[in-house]
Amino acid sequence: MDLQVNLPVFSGPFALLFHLIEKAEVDIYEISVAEITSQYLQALREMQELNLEIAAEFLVMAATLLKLKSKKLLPETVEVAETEEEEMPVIDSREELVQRLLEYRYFRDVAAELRRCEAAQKRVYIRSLGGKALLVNPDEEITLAGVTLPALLEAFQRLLTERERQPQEIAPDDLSVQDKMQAVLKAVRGKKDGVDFRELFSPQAGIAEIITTFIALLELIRLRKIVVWQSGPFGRLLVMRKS
Amino acid sequence: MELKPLLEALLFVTEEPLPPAKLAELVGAETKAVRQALQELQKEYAAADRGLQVIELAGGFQLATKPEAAAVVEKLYTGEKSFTLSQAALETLAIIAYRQPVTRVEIEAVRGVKVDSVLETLQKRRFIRVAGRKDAPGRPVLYGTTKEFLKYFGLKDLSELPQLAPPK
Amino acid sequence: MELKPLLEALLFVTEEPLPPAKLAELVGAETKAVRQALQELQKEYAAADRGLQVIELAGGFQLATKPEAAAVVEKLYTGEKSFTLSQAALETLAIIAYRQPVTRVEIEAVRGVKVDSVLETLQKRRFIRVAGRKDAPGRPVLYGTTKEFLKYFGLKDLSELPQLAPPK
Repeated sequence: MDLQVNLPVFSGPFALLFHLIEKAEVDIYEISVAEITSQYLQALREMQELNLEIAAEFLVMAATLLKLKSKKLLPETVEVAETEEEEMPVIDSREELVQRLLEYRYFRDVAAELRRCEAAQKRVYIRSLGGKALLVNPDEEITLAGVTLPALLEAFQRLLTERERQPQEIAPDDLSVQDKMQAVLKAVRGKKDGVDFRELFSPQAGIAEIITTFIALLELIRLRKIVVWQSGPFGRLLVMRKS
Repeated sequence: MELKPLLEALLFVTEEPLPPAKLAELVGAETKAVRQALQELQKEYAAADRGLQVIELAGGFQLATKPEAAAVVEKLYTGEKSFTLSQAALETLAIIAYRQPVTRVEIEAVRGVKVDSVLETLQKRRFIRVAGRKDAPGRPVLYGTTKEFLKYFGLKDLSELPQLAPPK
Repeated sequence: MELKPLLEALLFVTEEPLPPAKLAELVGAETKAVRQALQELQKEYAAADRGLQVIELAGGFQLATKPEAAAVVEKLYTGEKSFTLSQAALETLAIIAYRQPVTRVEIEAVRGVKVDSVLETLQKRRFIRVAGRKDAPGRPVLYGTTKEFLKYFGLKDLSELPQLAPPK
């Protein structure tokens, strides 16, 4: 079903009210509640006939308008049944309706200004490829090729947990990240298929040495000297030289 | 290399607008000198025979094409900027931008409609963020606009929002 | 807009080098005129006070940074890649990262050396920060790692760092 609809799409009941006020060429300050109510109800009826979906808010506004209209007819003391949804603001008088319409108009105008900003900015293009492709000496991205950092850390954590159950030894004084980096590079040298992550940590290694080795690993990854691969989820972690 | 060409290179490669202080840190110069060089660059690029411009956006600077080149650029990237905000989203954004920090109920009071799904969309699009909670019953969430919002509308900062006479 | 600024805009936004024939098609001009304008652009950008250059790559053209700007550009993308931490700094960082929040004396107990100057360097480099004070005699300062630390090692989140059980 392809209906040709002339009614604009209204972003809410106030938008529809505005449309009606503009169509009737009435100043907001001069609106007649009775008049605007009947026009509003008529518009809803037309929307229904066109099988347009009418959001609940449009009906709440209809009820509000009817209430305002009836209030004028009834003695002041008569309470009109409340129909508003609890969080929706209550409009109790014509003056309030006018205030709300003015406020809405303000933001509708602001929105129109923003629309102009949007259109202007759409004509301005920035580069969005992160510069890598256009660097004269493009550097490869730092990668943990094929293995996620959490996986790496998890392996590290497992190792630590195991070792912590073992008796602690005094960390040797000469423990150095630099040395560990050399050691890791030496361990993976010539190993085309890589070395198991766990093999890099000697069985006697204490916590301090494990941490140093791990930091050395991170440094080597950062310096792009090595990559770490994982054969699959929960698979072995393989450390190899970067080709 | 001098300061100005270094800045030019940075404004070229960056994906995000770079604030003068960040630029100063990157090139190792005084922020004041950076601001001055930026101004020079801006002036140079403003010449009619240049197709690019130095734009100030969300508190930072970056290189961008001039609007006059849009048609040609769009030929290269057809439909790249097809995304346009709905009227409902725009009205909601307008309220948040001018009234921030503002609660959902306060927004709904102005628009006269529920805005749950619009807020969700705007948050997903990173135009708005939760800016805290209101010190009121139920401690409702307060919304504010983001850098992404400024960037999308080409604004330097919130003071650049279109100024209209406020409702009385 | 004239031919040259249009080409400049295209060379700026393109992801791939653009051949003169393609450029001619995009701007609606003769390939010969495009070639000539490209040469002019190339000459203009070659000036010493420019940070960009028009490069010819695989039969196409595009804008790129000059090699002299590489160091600064790399800084932007990798957070001071050329900077390498000293061994002492790395070891101290490792202890802080896995034992945080931790006092200077506790760090020194593990490393067996004074760490005053290392801590100062790490703080200046914004890898560590004062994370509070220990509820102990003298209320010594407690150190913790920062976002900068995570970035340097390419870690996504502080919460991703496994916490160590305290030594027995």
